[in-house]
Formats: sequence, structure tokens, C-alpha cells
Amino acid sequence: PKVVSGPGAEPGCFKPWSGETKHMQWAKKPGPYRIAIVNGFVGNTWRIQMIQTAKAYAEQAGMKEKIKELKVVSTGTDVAAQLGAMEDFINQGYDAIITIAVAPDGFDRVIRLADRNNVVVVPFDNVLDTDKVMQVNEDQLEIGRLSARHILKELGSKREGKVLEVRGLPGNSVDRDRHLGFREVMGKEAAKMQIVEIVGNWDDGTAQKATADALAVHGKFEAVFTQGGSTGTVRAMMDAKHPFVPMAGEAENGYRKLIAKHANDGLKGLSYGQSPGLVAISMKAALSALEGNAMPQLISVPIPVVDYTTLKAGENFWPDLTDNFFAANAFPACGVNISAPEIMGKDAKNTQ
Amino acid sequence: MSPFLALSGISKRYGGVRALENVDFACAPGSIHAVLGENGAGKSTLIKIVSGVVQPDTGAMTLDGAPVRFPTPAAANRAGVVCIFQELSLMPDLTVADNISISDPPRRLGLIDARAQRRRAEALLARLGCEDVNPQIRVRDLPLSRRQMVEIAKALGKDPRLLILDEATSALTAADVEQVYRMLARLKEEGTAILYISHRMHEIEALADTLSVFRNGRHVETFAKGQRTNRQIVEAMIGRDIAAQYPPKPERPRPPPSLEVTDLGWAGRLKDLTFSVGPGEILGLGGLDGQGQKEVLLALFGVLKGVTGTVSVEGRPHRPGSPADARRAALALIPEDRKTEGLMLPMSVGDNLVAASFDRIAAGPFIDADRQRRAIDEAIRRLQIKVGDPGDPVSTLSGGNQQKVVIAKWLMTQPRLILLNDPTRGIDVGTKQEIYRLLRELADAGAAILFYSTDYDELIGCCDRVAVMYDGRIVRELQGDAITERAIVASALNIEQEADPAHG
Amino acid sequence: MNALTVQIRPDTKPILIAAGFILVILGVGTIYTLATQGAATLLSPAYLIQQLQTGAFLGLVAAGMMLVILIGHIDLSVAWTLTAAAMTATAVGGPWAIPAGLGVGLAVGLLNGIGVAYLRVPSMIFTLGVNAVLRGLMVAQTGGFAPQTAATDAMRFIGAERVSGVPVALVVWVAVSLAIGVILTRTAFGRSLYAIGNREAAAYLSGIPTRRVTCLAFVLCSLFAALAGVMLAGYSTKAFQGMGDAYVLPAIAAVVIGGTHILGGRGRYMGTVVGVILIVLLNSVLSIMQMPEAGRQVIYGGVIIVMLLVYGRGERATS
Amino acid sequence: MADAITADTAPARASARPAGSGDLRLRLRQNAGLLGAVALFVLFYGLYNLYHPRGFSTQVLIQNANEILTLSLLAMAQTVPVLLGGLDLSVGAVMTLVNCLASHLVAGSPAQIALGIAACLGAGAAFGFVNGCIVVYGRIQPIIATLASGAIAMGLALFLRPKPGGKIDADLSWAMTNALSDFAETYGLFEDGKAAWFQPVAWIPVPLLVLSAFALLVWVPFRRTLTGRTIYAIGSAEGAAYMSGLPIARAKLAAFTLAGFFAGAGGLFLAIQTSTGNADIPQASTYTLNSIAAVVIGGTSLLGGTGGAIASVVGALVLRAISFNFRIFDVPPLLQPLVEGLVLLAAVSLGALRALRAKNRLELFR
Ligand SMILES: Nc1ncnc2c1ncn2[C@@H]1O[C@H](COP(=O)(O)OP(=O)(O)OP(=O)(O)O)[C@@H](O)[C@H]1O
Ligand SMILES: Nc1ncnc2c1ncn2[C@@H]1O[C@H](COP(=O)(O)OP(=O)(O)OP(=O)(O)O)[C@@H](O)[C@H]1O
Ligand SMILES: [Mg+2]
Ligand SMILES: [Mg+2]
Repeated sequence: PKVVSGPGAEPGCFKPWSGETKHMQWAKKPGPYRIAIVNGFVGNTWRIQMIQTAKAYAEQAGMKEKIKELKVVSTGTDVAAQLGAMEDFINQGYDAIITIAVAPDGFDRVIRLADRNNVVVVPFDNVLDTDKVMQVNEDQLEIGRLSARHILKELGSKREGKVLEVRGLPGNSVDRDRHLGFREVMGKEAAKMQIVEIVGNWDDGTAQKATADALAVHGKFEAVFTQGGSTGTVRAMMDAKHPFVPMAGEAENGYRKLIAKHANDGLKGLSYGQSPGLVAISMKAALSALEGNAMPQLISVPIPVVDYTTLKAGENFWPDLTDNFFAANAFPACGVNISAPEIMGKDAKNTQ
Repeated sequence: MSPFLALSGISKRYGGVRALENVDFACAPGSIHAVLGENGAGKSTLIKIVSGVVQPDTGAMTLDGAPVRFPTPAAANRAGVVCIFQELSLMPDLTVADNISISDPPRRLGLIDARAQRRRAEALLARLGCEDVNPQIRVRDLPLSRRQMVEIAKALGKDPRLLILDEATSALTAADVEQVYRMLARLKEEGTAILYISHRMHEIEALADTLSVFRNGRHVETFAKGQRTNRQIVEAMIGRDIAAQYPPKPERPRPPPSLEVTDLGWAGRLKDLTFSVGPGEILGLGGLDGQGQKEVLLALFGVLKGVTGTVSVEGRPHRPGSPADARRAALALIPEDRKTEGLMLPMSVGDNLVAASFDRIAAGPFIDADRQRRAIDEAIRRLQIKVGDPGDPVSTLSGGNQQKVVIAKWLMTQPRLILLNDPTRGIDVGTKQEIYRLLRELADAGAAILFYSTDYDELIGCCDRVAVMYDGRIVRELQGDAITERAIVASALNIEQEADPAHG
Repeated sequence: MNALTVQIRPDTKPILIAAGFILVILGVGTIYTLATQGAATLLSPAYLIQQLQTGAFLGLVAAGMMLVILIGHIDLSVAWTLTAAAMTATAVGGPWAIPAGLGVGLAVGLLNGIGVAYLRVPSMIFTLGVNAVLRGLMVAQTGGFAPQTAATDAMRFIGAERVSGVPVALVVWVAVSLAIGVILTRTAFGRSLYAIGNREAAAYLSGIPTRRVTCLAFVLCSLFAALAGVMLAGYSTKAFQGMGDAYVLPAIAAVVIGGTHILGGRGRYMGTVVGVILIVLLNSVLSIMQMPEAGRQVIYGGVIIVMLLVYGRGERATS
Repeated sequence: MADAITADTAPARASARPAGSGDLRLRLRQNAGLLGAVALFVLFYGLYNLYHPRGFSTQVLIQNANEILTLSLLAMAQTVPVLLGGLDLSVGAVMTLVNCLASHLVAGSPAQIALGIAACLGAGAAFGFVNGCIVVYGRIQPIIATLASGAIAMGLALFLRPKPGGKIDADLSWAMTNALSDFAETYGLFEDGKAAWFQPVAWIPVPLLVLSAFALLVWVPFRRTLTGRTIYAIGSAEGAAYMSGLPIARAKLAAFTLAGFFAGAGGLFLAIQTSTGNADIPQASTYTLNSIAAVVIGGTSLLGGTGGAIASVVGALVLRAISFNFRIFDVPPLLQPLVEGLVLLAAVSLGALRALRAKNRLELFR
């Protein structure tokens, strides 16, 4: 692709990350296109929901006719297999490859081959530490920051005591960025507060156990920032009869249910979403690039965030649906409006 | 002639057990030196010390007059001391050739030379008249008797100055034994010193120049061939006089059969056998090793799949799908290899004894501690098993006592039909005699007994009838006085009796 | 003296050592809390009870794992057996939730048992395959049917509730433990496990129904894993993908630290209980000390090796 | 008496040779497992290439070669301890450790790079050696010893790379992950790979050469040393091996050292392929478990004594070839894990046929 100057197509949806973000343009190709999604790990709800979203989105009017073929494979946590799959799809002559990288580095070779064959590669969610491909993500640093701001806002003037930070998967870039963003604000505005850090692996079970331990030892926390497994974190506090406190966490439906239920008891919660819907935006971006439009190299997707004041049943959370899926899934600005129940509610049909 | 190897004041204890007690011992080059003793007399321990497997607690060894210590078998081998152990030391998954040259294979450029190795194996096997054994075959696929021959070939390959055979012939057929005799004779000519351990008196007679008797870990006496009668020797071994070795066979009409086998066949290895045994009867299975005798026992015990023909026990049809079924039908099998098939070696003597009789010692779903203890004590007493505490691992018993444990385990189930697969292998005269008596008692108590043995004397001494097998068939059934060495051997070789004895 | 207890007397040493090490862990943790909070919270009943509660889940998995290890096998499918049971239970919901979950355990156990005992595929690898299949099933099910994942009240009760301060989960664990203790020492089945673990051929020729016993061992293992899953779902009020991942290796480690021989035939159940408590406390204390992942891994591995070295080096292949 | 018996006893001896087995048939029977694996590979890989738009082309071969190399090396690593009758649960972790190490060392001047590569291989071997010491002198069962040491290796890896990153010499990455011609071109050999004599081999993917090198220059000779032979002997019957005066300790140490070496090589290549270090715990265990699966599919007995590293490579190829097909055939994405699991289960259960055929049940207890 050649580097061009902005603005790119649909800036409302494909928002450049920052002022410096460069734009890229690929040679226009005739549609309809063959698109491959190379997923890594598959054994969790978020990934499953992502795959469902991708398939649902590809069926939507406006997309359907542009996409000749959508192939989805999950390679597991094995970088060699993921690289292999991507290269294989390049060899098979696919037009675009959308992927969640299992590692933020090591894709140089694939990118090189993709450029040679004029294939559009779009990493999202776990993005790459490179500016050679078009990437789609939410600003993880910002997520950390706004979580901190929310907590401080809810704490009012209180600026001492302990804050619990439940981190994600060690070594993962998303975990790293959210953490840095959070610490940045806390460090500036509430230096006196002691932050207790535990590892929750974005997994309810781990988060719950780790939180329980922390509560048992540290007794009382003024506020909680959890990166995921939010439901587990809250459950642990409830089991330990810990009073509800201001909190920031992920977009699990279960967590939003809890906020809605206990907001008045003090669970002044914020719920941001790393949405599986990102895949849809990535597909849209890939198509747009294939159609020859100039695209931002790094696309910043607006962070879908709600708090206890803006929660609405049936709109941004679903009391009668399961806890596990991720409620934030619709991006009006991009015309991506696959609400979570729409796909997680479906039955066997959509595994076909 | 000055001794090649001399031990002085050697003692070895295993926990409480005194395996060897202040033993002086010597053996000379160019002679065959037999070591005799009951089970647990300390023979194997002596051998293990000489060949560096275990270290003596006290005492010294000299080789050619120079003091030596063997920290490992490797060291002993380097000094020319080579041992054929009672427990085979072959690697079942490696080929015969690999095994024979295992410790220092022929090499080219530091890499093992497969072809040379194979030729070497062929040559050594030829020296034992085993040309038929394919050096490329896995030892796993050889019958026990051939394995022992390979074992011997392996030892020869190390051209020993002192060759030790610890019951190395216990599973050999008479024919193989003959080959081994020749080999030993040759080595003797060449001036090799030979230690020979066996419980078979006739072998000792045929071979030994010097004999040493051990008892309870002590060296009782050493004397030259012919200075003692067998009877005296046995007395020295077990410290008491043994009367007739075999109990008298009762004179009675042949009982109605309780086990009836018709046209038994299996996988081309068993070909329509038909025979029957009645309560109180001991039916011997004779013949060269590997003619299907073991398979017959296994087939009856439900181990083999795809058995054809009809079997009935006490009138009821008998088609066991597993030993568990067989046990329920009151069958018992004393298996071929006690170490791998008869015993759970690391477990206690007690646990091994009750392993086949949980139902007998259980009250409801739970095992009754007292019943168990009583059962165990009873069993130990009945077979006079030499054991410190029933809680000791059975691995610490000597070969003979281990075999007793296996038998006792099955007697506890009060079997009506007992299958024995070479039960006296590696067992001393005294114990053998006990076992023979035991078998007869069991028979008189109404059990039917099927008894395979590689030892002709036994078959002749114990059995009411002997069915001689050849190539999966019963070629001859001998009865009463017709049971003679010659008759058995002749039918075993499937040659008519008149055939004149071959050279040798 | 009863023959069996004589046989396992040497197996008592590891249990004592492990128990001692538990005290060490608590000591170190307490020093830390004293230094940071100025309170010995780790010694408070509240904390210990809570550890036992969360330990109960690992305890159940380890209990089953031990039965399988005793016969010289291993079950790597517990992770997704646990998850599948939990997810099935919540999906079925209502009064049938728990039976359904246990049903899954039963089925998986039978499959493993048949594969290992009848087809004689090495357990290591067969259970690995079964684990993959279960994972596939759960992914397909979640994707396809968006099953309900909320734990029923009954599951909540056995998983999370407490009666007069005692976690029900703990009670269940204790009950199961007592049962296994008796089974191992006082029943033909238990004895057969040891026999098979020591020498399967001999056990088989002794008329022990080795295949059935092996099968049963795997069934029990999966059943306990399933039970743990159902309770864990109750504890965290819901079932979710991968909830069992954190249980396989710790379970094996607990069994081995408890003095059970990894190749089977030897070991006392008491040891497994102690091993579980040790592992749970170790993890908890490390988490409390905010030990970075790197440090945790090293300590975790170091502890296992050191413990086994302290227990004394195993005997050689021949006496 | 003895005289009577020396008449010809050939019939008895017949039992020594299973009915009419020529040496070839013997060999085949002794390697049935491997043959099965080869058949599976031909099936899966054949299908893949037949339906691949660019089937049987160099690009496809190169891509596949890159994908299989690391797993193949780990399968070889796993094989050695397995032959011993043990298991090495640390191979994945050692791979990761070396991968992280390489991301620090393999860059800079050619000399530095060479040194770095040597250091990485050395590190792998060293860690394996430590495993060996724990097993031999600590007398801890391999499976559990390596379970623990694996955790330690993982910890060290995380110390080296708390988060993914690092750099590998770009030329090296490119040269090692492409055809021989690109290699020559990158380093200006053989007239940039244009030399006429060079063309016939120019298409060969470098990873395949690397793999062959490890197999033929390391494994095959090793297997024919006394130490190598001893490993088989121990796996077959340790007591007997000891009685035969074989160097037990040396062989065990060598086995684990070699395992570490191969695992390290795997990690090194992974680093070269991805030009980063990444201490990814799930990935480490994925590789460990796959290595075991590969060994089993290759027909090596987990009880030890029989089999070989080359067979395990075939096993690894089978594993990879299975997943290749998901990129060709339309398997619903959310059913793929299930299908993969079922195929794996089926593949490893192939050995069961033997069990079902055995007519003497005692043979099953080996
Ligand atoms: N590893 C051991 N641990 C404990 N006791 C042992 C061990 N090996 C042998 N013993 C004991 O030492 C004594 C001598 O055993 P040894 O094997 O030398 O007897 P043996 O003469 O070979 O008997 P057999 O003729 O049955 O082979 C026996 O009482 C035996 O129980
Ligand atoms: N009797 C034996 N039977 C089988 N293998 C043995 C025996 N003795 C030693 N070995 C093997 O040889 C290896 C090394 O033997 P070695 O005696 O050096 O072990 P070790 O740990 O040094 O013992 P120690 O420290 O007591 O001397 C051991 O790993 C063991 O597997
Ligand atoms: Mg002996
Ligand atoms: Mg003996």
C-alpha cells in the first residue's frame, strides 16, 4: 500500500487514532471479495461471540453482496500456526485477512508477503507493534484513564485508602496499556492512594479467587478497577460481605446486571467494552480499503462505555440473558448494529 | 591349582535378614564349581557380590591373588567376571543381536556396526547350536527357553574368565541343557572358571567337579565330585534327611473326569487337543518347551481369545472370558514367571497372598482386618513361607519363597482345578518335595491338577498320567509304569521309541 | 498389624513433611502481612475457612486424579470435564441441573475408561484427546445454542453457602474424602487399585477384573471433576468456558506432593488432602504478596522439586 | 538320559521364528506404527494439496515447512525421554525460554549472531542436562521432575521477556524461512542463487533442510552410539540394562540433554520465524502436549524401548496436516475444535487396533 494524506473514507467510523496517524491506500480491486478471519485462541465467550458477529455481519445487506467468501479458522495459542494460516490464505489468493494476533510481534514476514500480493491484513483487538498494516482497536490506554477518572469522580474528595486493581493476562499488550493508563491518572490525581495489584487473567474464576484473597488480607478497599472477570470480582466482594464501592470494569452482561441491581447500595459502576463487534468494523475497513479508499493506518473505535446512570435494560444490558457474553456490540457510527442478543440468542443455525 | 577368585569373611545383611554370614569361598580356573543350597541359602547373594551388583557389608575378594572390589557389574565384566543372572538380563524390545553385543557392540567410526553385530550374534548362537534363532527378531518374541540361550550367548560374547550361571538352565529343555553342557565343557578346557548354581541334582552330577553347599547364608562345606552321595548332599543342604522325594501315587481306578476338553484349538498354536482330568488326579503335560503346553493352561484360564472346541468343568460348560471368570469357576493358575505374572513385587507378602481372595476376607463390602490376618497367617504356616513379617515387600523373599507365596495365594481360593506352569522352576529340593506332597494332598482332597513341567523327573514322580505334547498336539498319553524318561523323551521328539540314542 | 497399613507406613513421611511445609508457608505469609498490614490475617479463622472453601474444588479434582494415578494412569481431561459438567448443569437448570452435570462426568469417565482399559490407548494421550473433544463440544454449544449459564440455587448452596459458618463445599469435600479413605483401605476395589498400579499382569492373573476396576477409577475421577465443576459454578454463580483450566496441573502436583507415586501403586489419600491444602495456600500467599507471574512459576516448580527431594530419592529399577 | 535327547530337535526350535517371517516382513511388523502415521500424513497432506488452489507449489511447501519445523523439533525432543520410558513436560517451556533468550542475543554483527545462536542451543541443552541431573541423581520420576522444571523455565522466560518483544536479525529471519534460493540471494551465495548448478535445489525450503540436518546429523548418528543404544535398553528394561553394565546415568543425562537441545532449537527457530521473544504460557503447554501427541502418532511407545525421533516427526506432520485442511474445506468455525479433537482422538487410538487383535491378553500388559 502507498502512504497517502488523509482524510480517509467515513472518518466518522474510521476515526484516525491521532493527528499523526498516517493514511494508507491499496490498489483498488474488483469485488466481491474473499475474506479470511484468522483467530487464535477460541475457548472463551468473547472469541465465540466475535466469530458469531463476523458471520452475522457478513450476512447483512450491504455486506452480503460485497463478500464472495468468508472463511474463519482458529489456530489456537500457537503463533507458528497462526502465521501459517495467514500465509496460506495469502497463497490461496484471499483479498483480505483479518486477525487477532496471538503476539504483538513477529508478523513481519506475513505482512511482507501480503504487501507483495496486495492483500489487506487487518489486525484488531490484540494489535501489532507496527505501522505497516491497517489496524483496528479501542484505545486501551484511554480505557485505563477513564476508569481511573470514573473512580476518582465517584470517590468525591476521598484521596487516601486502598484501591484494588485486578489485572488481565500477564504479558498481554492490552493488559499492559490499560494498566499504564490507569496508573497514569491515579499517579497524577491520587498519589496517596495505595493500589493493590492482583492477577485475574480476565477470567471470572481467577479474578474471584484472587479478589477473595486480597479482601481477606487487606480488609477494605475504597474502589476497584477490574480488567475483566468483573462479575467474579463483584461476587467475591459480595461473598466477603464487603460494602459496595465505586468500580470500573468490563462489559460482561453479568457485571452490568449487578450494577443495575446494586447501584443504589453503592456499586457505582462503570462498564467499558472491548467489543467483539470490533471484528465487524475490521471487516468493513478491509472492504473499504479493497475498494481503493484511503484508510487511517490505526483506526480508533469509540469506546462503548456506560455507567450506573446510563444503564438501560434491553438496550445496553439484558437481564434475562446469560452473564457471560459481552453486552457492548453495536457501533451506530459505523452502521454496525448487531446487538449481542441478536447473535448470542440465536440457535444451532448459526454454527452452520 | 591356585584359586582364581577367593572370598574371605564376606557378610551381607538385608535389613533383618542375614543373606550371607562370614563366608569364605574360592573357585579354581578350568573347573566347574557347583553351589548348592535351599531357597534363601544365599547363593544369588553370593553371586551378586562376586559380580558387583551388591556390595558386601564386610569381607574381601581377591582375583588372581590381587584384592579387588566391583562397584558395578560393568567393573566385574571388565575383570572377566561374567554372570548369567537368575532374573534374565535381556532387553525385550531390542533384537537378539543388539542384546548379545549390548555392552560393547562392534563399532565403525564410533558408531555401532549393525552388520558386524549380526554376524557376531550368529556365530555365538551357533556355538550353542541355536542357529535357528533369527538375530533380527525382538527378544520379546522368543519363548523363555530361547531367551535363556540368548542370555548364555550374550555371556559367552564377553569371553569370561569366570562364568557364573545362577539357575541359568531352570527353563531350558533337556536338549538345550545338553548344548549348554558341551559349551561348558569347552570353556573348561580353555581354563575358564565356572560357578554353576542349580536345583537340579542330575545336572550337578553330570557337571560339577567341585561342590559347595550353603545353608542359611553360611558356607557349610566344599568337597570334590563323588565324595558324597546325593542323599548326603541334600541332607547337608536342608539340614535334615529327606526320605523318598516323591509321595506315593495312590492305586485307584481312574475317576470320572471333572475337566473335559474336546478339540481345543487356538490360533494355530493348539490343534484339537482332547483330554480330561478327574478329581484326585494329577495330569502331567510333557514335551519340549514351547509345544503349546502353556497355551493350554492359559486357554483354560480365560487368557486367550478365539479359543475353539468345548471345555466342561464338573459337567458345566466352561468358557471363561477372563481369569476372573476362571477363578469363579474354582480354577487356579500358577503362572510361568512369578516376577511379572505371579506377584506384585513391591507390595507386602500379605497383600499378595490375599490378592485372589478379596471375597473371602470381606464382610459385606468391607475387608475384615481379622479375617485377613487369619487368612495370611494360615497361608504362611501351611506352606512354611520363610518371611520375617507379612508386611515386608515380597520382593525381599528368595525365589523359592516367592514361588510359595504365589501358590499359597491360589490355595486360599480353594480351587477345584489347579493349573501349574512349571511351578518348581528355581526351587530347591526341600521346597520341591513340600510342593509335591502338597499337590498330592490337594489331589487326594478332590482337586484335579494339570501340571506342566520342564523337568522329566517331576512328571514321572508326581503324575498319574502324562500327556506329551508336540507342535500343539497331544502326541501320546502315558499312564502308570509307561511313564518313563525314554517314553516321554521319545514322544517329545516325536520319534518312535526304537530310535537309537544319538551320539553325544 | 494389618498387612496393608504395614505396607503403606513409609508413605506417611511425605505427609508429615508436607504438613510441616504448610506451616512454613503460613509463617512466611504472616510475616509479610505483619510487615505490611500489621495484622496476622492469615491465621484468622475467616481466612483459613475461606482457603478451605476454595480448596475444596481442587480437593475434589485431586481426589479423583489420585485414584487414576494409583493405577498408573493419568487423566488430562479433567479440565474440560469440569467445565462441560458445569456448563451442562447450568444449561439444563432447575432440579435436574446437578444430576445433569454429574451425568456428564459419568459419560466422560466411561469414555476414558473404555479407551484406556479396553482399547488400551495410553491414558496420557487418550484423555488429552477427550479433553480436546469436550472443548470442541462446549465451543460449539455456546456458539450454537447460547445456553443459560446461571447457577441454580442448589448449585449455589453446595458451592458457596455456609451453614453455621462452615462452607458446604468444605463439608462435601470432607465427606468425599472420608469415603475415598475407606474405599482405598477397606474395600476390594481399593486394594485392586494398588495391585493394578504395582503390576497389572499379576493383578489380572490373580482374577482381579482389572479392566472394570480401571474403568471405575476413571469414572470416579470424572465424577469428582464434574462435582467440582457444578460446585465451582455455584461458587461463581455461573459456568464459563475454561473455568477448569486452572485445575489439572495443580491437581497432579497436589497428589504427588502428597506422596503418591506418579507411576502408581503407592500413596495414601491423606497425603493428597495435605498436598491440596499446600498448593492452595501457596498460590494464595503468592497472590497476596503480589508476586509477579515469573516469580510464581519459579517458586511453584522449585517447591515441587525440593519437596520430592526431601521425601528421599526413589529406589532404582533393581534392588 | 541326556544322550537320548540329542536327536534332532529342530521342530521345537521352530517356535523361535514366528511362522515364516522374512527380515523385511519382520522390519515392517516392527514398525507398523510408523507406517500407519505415514499413511495418515499422505492422506491429509494429499487432500490439502489436491484442493489447494496452488497445491504442490513451492510457496505452499515453504509455508508448510515454516509451520511444521518448530513442532517437529519438539516432537524429536519429546521422543528421547519417551524412549527412556519417561516424559518431558518441560519441552514447551524450554522452547519458550530459548525463544526469549534468542530475542536478546540473535542480532547484530554476523559474529554476534553466530555466537547468539550457539548460546541459545547451548542454553537449551544445559537446561535439559539439569533435568537429567534431577532425574538421575535426584531419582525423581521424569514426568513430575519436568512438570516442575518446566514451570521454572517458564518463570525464567518471563523474567527475560515480561512482555513480548525483542528483535532478530531481519536478513536471518527472511533467509531461514524461505527457499534455498532466497537464502543464497540474501547472503549473496552462488551468484545470488542464480548459479545454474544451484537451480535444481534452489526451490527447497530452508526449514526442511534444517529439519533434515537435525534428524540426519544429530539423531541418526546418536542413535547408533552406545549411549543411544543404552537409552533404548533402559526404556526396555532398566534393571537388565544395569545388570548388563550399561552406562545408565550417562544415557539418562544424554537423553534429557538432547531433549533440551532439540527443544532449544525449536525455540530458536520460533524466534527466527517470528523475530521476537514471547513468554506465552498457554503456547508453551500447547507445544508440550502436541509433542506428546506427535510421538504417539509416530508409533513410539510411551512405555519406552521402541520407536524413534524420525517417526515422531511424521507424527508432528500428521498433526499439522490435519489443521491444514480447515483452511481448505468449509468446516463451520465453531465446529472446528470439535472436529480437530475427534480426529486427534481417532489418530491416537489407531494403536488400539493392536490391542483388539491381540489373541493372548497377556501381551497387552507389556
Ligand atoms: N533385596 C533384598 N532385600 C532383602 N532381603 C533379600 C534381598 N535379596 C535377598 N534377600 C534375602 O537374602 C536371603 C538370600 O537370598 P538369595 O536370593 O541369595 O537366596 P538364594 O540362595 O538365591 O535362593 P534361591 O535358590 O531361591 O534363589 C533370602 O533370605 C532373601 O530373603
Ligand atoms: N541397581 C540398579 N538398578 C538399576 N539402575 C541402577 C542401579 N544402580 C544404579 N542405577 C542407575 O544408574 C544411575 C546412576 O547410578 P549411581 O549409582 O551413580 O546413582 P546415584 O544417584 O549416584 O547413586 P548414589 O548417589 O547412591 O551413588 C541411576 O540413575 C540409576 O538409574
Ligand atoms: Mg537365587
Ligand atoms: Mg531361585
